[in-house]
Amino acid sequence: MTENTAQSSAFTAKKASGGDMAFLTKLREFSAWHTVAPPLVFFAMLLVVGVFNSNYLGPLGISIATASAAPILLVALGQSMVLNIGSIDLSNAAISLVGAILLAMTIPAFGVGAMIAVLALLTVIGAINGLILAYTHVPSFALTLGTLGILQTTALVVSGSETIYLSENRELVTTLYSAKLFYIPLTFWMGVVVAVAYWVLLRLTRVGQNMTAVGKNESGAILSAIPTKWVKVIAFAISGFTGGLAGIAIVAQAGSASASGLGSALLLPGIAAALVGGTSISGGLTNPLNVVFGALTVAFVPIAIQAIGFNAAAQSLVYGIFIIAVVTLTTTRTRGLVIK
Amino acid sequence: MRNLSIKNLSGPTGILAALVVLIVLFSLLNPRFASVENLQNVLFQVSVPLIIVVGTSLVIQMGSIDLSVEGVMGAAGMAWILLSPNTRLEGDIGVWAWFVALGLGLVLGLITGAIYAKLKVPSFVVSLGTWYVGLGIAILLYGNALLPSLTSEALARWPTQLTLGLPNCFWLAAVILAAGVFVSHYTKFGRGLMAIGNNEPIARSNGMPVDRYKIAAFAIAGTLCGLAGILATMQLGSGSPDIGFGQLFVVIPAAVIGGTALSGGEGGVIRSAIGVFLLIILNNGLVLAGVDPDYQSGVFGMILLIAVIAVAWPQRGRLKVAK
Amino acid sequence: QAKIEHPEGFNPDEWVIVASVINTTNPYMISNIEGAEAMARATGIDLEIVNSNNSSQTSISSILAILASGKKPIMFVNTVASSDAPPIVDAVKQAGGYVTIWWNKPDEFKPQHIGDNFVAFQKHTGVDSGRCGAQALADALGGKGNVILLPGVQDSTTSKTRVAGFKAEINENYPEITILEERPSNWDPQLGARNAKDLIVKYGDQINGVWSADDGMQIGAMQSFENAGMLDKVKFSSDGLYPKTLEDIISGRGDNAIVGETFHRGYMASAIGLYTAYLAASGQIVPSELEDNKRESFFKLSCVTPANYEQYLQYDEPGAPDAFVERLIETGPWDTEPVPLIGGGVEVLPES
Amino acid sequence: MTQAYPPVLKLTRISRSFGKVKAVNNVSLQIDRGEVIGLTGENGAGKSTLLKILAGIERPDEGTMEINGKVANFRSPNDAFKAGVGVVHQEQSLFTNLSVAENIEQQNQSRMGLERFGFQNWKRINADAAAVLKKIGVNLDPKARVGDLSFVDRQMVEIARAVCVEPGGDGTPLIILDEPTAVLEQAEVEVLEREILKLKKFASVIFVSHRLDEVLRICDRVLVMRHGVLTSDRSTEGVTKDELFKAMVDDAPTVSTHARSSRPIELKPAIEVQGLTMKGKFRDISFAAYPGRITALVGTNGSGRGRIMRALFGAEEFDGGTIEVAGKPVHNWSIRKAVAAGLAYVPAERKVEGMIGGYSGTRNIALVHPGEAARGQILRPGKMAETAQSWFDRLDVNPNNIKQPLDQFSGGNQQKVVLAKWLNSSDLKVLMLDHPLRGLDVGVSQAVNAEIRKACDHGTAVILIPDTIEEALEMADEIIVLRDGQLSARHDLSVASDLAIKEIVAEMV
Ligand SMILES: Nc1ncnc2c1ncn2[C@@H]1O[C@H](COP(=O)(O)OP(=O)(O)OP(=O)(O)O)[C@@H](O)[C@H]1O
Ligand SMILES: Nc1ncnc2c1ncn2[C@@H]1O[C@H](COP(=O)(O)OP(=O)(O)OP(=O)(O)O)[C@@H](O)[C@H]1O
Ligand SMILES: [Mg+2]
Ligand SMILES: [Mg+2]
Repeated sequence: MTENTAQSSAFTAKKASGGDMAFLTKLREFSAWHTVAPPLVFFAMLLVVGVFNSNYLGPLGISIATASAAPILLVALGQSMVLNIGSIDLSNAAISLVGAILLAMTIPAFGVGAMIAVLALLTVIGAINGLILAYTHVPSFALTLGTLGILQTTALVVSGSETIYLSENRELVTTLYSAKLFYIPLTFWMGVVVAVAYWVLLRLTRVGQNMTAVGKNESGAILSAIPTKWVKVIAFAISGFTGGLAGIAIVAQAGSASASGLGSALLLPGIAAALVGGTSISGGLTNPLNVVFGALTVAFVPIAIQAIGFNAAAQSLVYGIFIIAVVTLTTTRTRGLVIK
Repeated sequence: MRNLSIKNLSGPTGILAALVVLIVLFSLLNPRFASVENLQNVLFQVSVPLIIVVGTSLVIQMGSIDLSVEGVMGAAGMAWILLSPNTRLEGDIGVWAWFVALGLGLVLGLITGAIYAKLKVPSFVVSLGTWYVGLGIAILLYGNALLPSLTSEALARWPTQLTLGLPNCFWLAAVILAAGVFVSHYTKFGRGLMAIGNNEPIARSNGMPVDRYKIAAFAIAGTLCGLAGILATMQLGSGSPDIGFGQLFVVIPAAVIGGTALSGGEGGVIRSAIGVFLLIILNNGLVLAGVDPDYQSGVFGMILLIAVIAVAWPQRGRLKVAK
Repeated sequence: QAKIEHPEGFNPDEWVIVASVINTTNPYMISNIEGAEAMARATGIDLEIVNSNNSSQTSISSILAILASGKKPIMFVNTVASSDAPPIVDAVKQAGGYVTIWWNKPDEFKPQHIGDNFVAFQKHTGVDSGRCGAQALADALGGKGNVILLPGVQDSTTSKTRVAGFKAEINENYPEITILEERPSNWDPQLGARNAKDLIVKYGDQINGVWSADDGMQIGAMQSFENAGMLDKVKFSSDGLYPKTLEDIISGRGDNAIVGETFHRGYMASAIGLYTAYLAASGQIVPSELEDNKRESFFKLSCVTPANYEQYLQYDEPGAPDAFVERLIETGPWDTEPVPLIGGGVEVLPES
Repeated sequence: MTQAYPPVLKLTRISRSFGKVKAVNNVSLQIDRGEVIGLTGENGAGKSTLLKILAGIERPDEGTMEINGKVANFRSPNDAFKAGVGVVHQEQSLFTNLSVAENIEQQNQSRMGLERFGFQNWKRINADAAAVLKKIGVNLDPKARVGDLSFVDRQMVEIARAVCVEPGGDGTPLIILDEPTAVLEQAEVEVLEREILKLKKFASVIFVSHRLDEVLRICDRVLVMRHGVLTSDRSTEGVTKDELFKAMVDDAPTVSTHARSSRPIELKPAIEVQGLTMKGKFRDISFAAYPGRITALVGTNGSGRGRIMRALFGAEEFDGGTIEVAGKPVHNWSIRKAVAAGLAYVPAERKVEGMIGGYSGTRNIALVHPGEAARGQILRPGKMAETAQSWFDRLDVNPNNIKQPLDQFSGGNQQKVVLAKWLNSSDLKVLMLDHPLRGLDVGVSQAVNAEIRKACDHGTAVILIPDTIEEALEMADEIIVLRDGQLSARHDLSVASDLAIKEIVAEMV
């Protein structure tokens, strides 16, 4: 999806210096900006809210922000791994919801074993997405839209349209949410660990290197004998796996799960978080560590709105404006990258 | 570069074939599917997404995406009904309601386009933002007074009334569709969008007013969403901020299935339109076939998968790039 | 204009009244808000409205945001989904507040188990609502005919109980009424309209009656039947008696198409919920000492027909919410007409 | 040259820098009516940048520019176009999803008088395009989709587009061709040369090329740039290649003549094909490539060389025939198997297929054969940098910055890195190169050729698709000639003493 030839860099470089808005040109020239922007923007928001309500500057603010961010973060991490290879996974939020339901059903009986089994299953589901993409060349958007539908049904049918409530082994998962380390719930730490892991994967392993290569220039990758099919399968498997972790975070928070309950609206926030975290929607560019702050920002927007005390009816409007403002500040504007 | 270029993944032939297969299938499952009422019913249902998809595909052809559909529809629809004869009994300004509502759509589109083109923010997120902005406007307009519904029979009936056997709302959609085809094939602007989608840097280096084209495309999309919002409100007979609910996940898939590659530069209005028909008929057929509601979205997904795979299969190749 | 005398040692400034609604445009939600406003006026305590925007996550996050303000919440929550209840209750408990949940919670998640901070779970029983609709519709059809059903969101308890009630009533008392098909329409008027249209095509004039799980979807459905020119041949019944529905009943739209409704008001729900929570917060009741059906409570809803709707008009007069709160304060949360407590526990679905 | 007219182009003290790089440094020159000017210089000398300034793509930092006597400061490519400057860019700049006609008429629809409403008059567009194509003697269907054309046809479309310019008044068009011949084959180059001489009649031409004899053959005057500076500007009469070399590079390259490997043919072939066939592209191709020998595939474009090579590399399915690597026949052949078996392929379309532009040199080199730089899956950044650095030094890649994204390098240096990527393999059996010197200057070409030979001497079999037959003669031990998909002749140069170019051309067409 990206045209990033030397030539294009020449042209857009000119564009930059011929720039539209002075300060944005500055941003663009300060190429490191997109790596520092996500954290900066998040803490700026925190500060602003803190002005209205000092409690947010303390541990409380952090713990609330992180608590609500955890599921979004995990979904976003999976999504950014897929975006990084130049595809998109519309089904990963649905995967996490199915995951949450399965977990809620199986944990009472099998405890930790259930978690492992479910994670494995969801990883396979993700991998299947990848396989179909790799071997049929269906555009991932259409493909995962199809799987999305199937998973929605799965969620309904598996849960028997009921809300599955964890009675046995409840604390086994809920502690992940209630137990805090430095005021931050374990579910969020889980996300942080995963982010670090994926960072390492992308920067320090061949698979990771190949993934980014595919995202930057698939033709080049193919002719460099990169196993592009595997790369795709793995990326989507990762998306499925991370979706499963998101499922755990959901169950941990709700102590129950249902097809239209918590986690049923994670798709768009997830993608938004990935983008706010500096991931390029055209592929070949992501930094899992920044996605952490992307997720925090996206999750914090509604909190901020509530905390600043906007009228309930005005909240959607403000939310929209926030999102645009935030992304305007955080988008990657690397030289030669065509913004789509 | 031959087999390396991202080929339009589904020729209109492929998608048309898929459509025909569906129609035959559903007709077998339930004879009423092929009835005249159902034809009118389907045309009634496609008209709103058809109008939207014209704008959507213009935007996607240049490699961008517009998620703001539902929000813009809500805002425009709400503005329109509140300014038309409705049960809240105040604020009827007659035909001006149309101008205001469409203007609202236009402005929202302009905003999206301007932020995208000038501030270089990915259209995906900008339009996600304007989605909520539009929704917010709708909610504020709605306030907490009682639900406004059309009092003018003429307006409420217009969409369903038949002209030459087809419902008016479809004729409206057809006109928009024709205009869309014209724009994208017979205007410098339309071709420009294709060029931008194919290779933006070159478009710039050829001195094409890329930013202006981008903004214009989003403005058109916004206006059309506005129109769709009005039409949907008419069809429902009463206003709701969520009037556009679910439309986004009809029009974008429709465009994609129709072969308008999200990477831009491929596909076209007609193909997307076929995509719309495919999706709407799919849903309509599933209901008529009496598929268990629990399984509806699943069956939907399955058929969608099979359709796109069938269409993409022939284009497989070693050096094929699949995003 | 009611005014509450706070008991000794209760300082209103330490508290905040919170009403969490699913959105701000559905007439029922708007009514929820009105009830909360009335309560706030009566108690002189600040009010915070939480707009969940139909998203569980937003709902929970926003509630957390309010808890961060430092004040202790007296809270009414109309949950987006059952699974929201536990995290919300936990948060309120930690903040030392008191919450009443309305409509949705997991059955196994009981106030009795959680403690005093989860004051009560309250609802109008869906089964009764379904039965009301069934009776009205079936009687209007003279006990014979074919009906279609438009349930709400598939996995919502509210919708499922209402559907179960409807079916049970039909099975038990109206052998000659056939249910042709049910098409869940997600509480969405347009989806209601679309499904209705498809079913019209499918069954044509076989359809004699339409039941919807709430008025929103019925509004959509009626539009489709009107467009198909069948509005005066088909009867409708549903739940909620929205203002729009009331108009249609009064105007006798489509040859008195609407034959049955249920009456209950959002402001009554929020007022009862908040008042119960307030009583707990101000120490006037100790939840753990209440009998179970006051912790998991069913409140009455009334069957409305074109014959008797007038008697409910009073509750939509301007100022009705304040009037209701006034009586609520006199008679207590469990004995206020027209929505007194009628039972409790977990709603059991009748066999059908 | 009559001086009645103002000069077509007059540059005074033009400069343009990118960051530290002074791409164009204080250049002054003048071009008169009907002149054909050759412009040459090393990769990165600043030629393209200078031309981009003329074309209104880049803006000069300093200096003034006059076109047909009018001072010109172009704000956009359109201004340049309207002033009568038509450009064929070095990198192809066509819209692959649009028709030939659309691409040609892309910029100059002003001529259609419908501009104001922006309507497309397809009849008119196609007619005009057809006329232009005819004018430059190319026969292509104006309605054809550019994406479906071969590289060369696309080049022709570029030229057609450039020729469309119509300067106002009695002004003369200035046609700029940035390395147009780089992608062309012998035959097409001749077509193009004739074409340029036709242009002379109504336009002035700037013609960039690294092939000096070409320049000397068709140009009236030749300019040489070095490090952004104009180092020589003289009439082509009586200039020798060596003089130009001197102006180009600080020290004239030592033209090394390659001692043909005298290894016996009995040696086991590294790769051998029998009756290889791909319907409609090539058929019944049989030949073998031996360790330490260079086999050149020559033929006109579309002769199938590229595809044969792609088939050998597993990049395209073939319908019939067998491939044997190291004596063993291969089954369901694929790129990955090929690479595992020690094959390497340097594609003709460097930017799209040869490299990951967004990646640094370090990563590009570690992509296929990381060797030391990876333990199993785990990459070792230290080693990666080391490896990259050693290659950058060995091939002296410029700028010598292993961290810089590859697409910011000039073509020649990119090609060096692409080579390094493959050469980094511990045992390279077969090295296949499709037009490896495309767009490279003399110096870099020497360097690349040297590397190819070095690989050869280490016992790698090389299969080469050269740009020119000279190249083939210079490099190859054996030349295999293809004519429309069939093997038409083969010459073992270690036997055949002196082979005439004419002969081979005859066998090609
Ligand atoms: N957009 C740009 N940004 C930064 N540096 C650039 C840019 N364009 C060109 N350069 C640098 O300017 C110098 C001249 O580049 P240019 O492309 O003009 O050389 P050239 O003579 O055309 O080389 P070649 O023969 O390979 O085409 C090179 O060092 C190049 O790296
Ligand atoms: N599959 C392909 N994808 C992209 N480019 C290709 C492909 N096959 C050939 N080309 C390029 O297209 C041009 C013409 O290709 P074609 O196969 O018709 O002739 P060729 O003789 O195989 O190529 P060449 O000119 O290298 O001999 C050549 O530049 C070739 O490199
Ligand atoms: Mg150049
Ligand atoms: Mg070639």
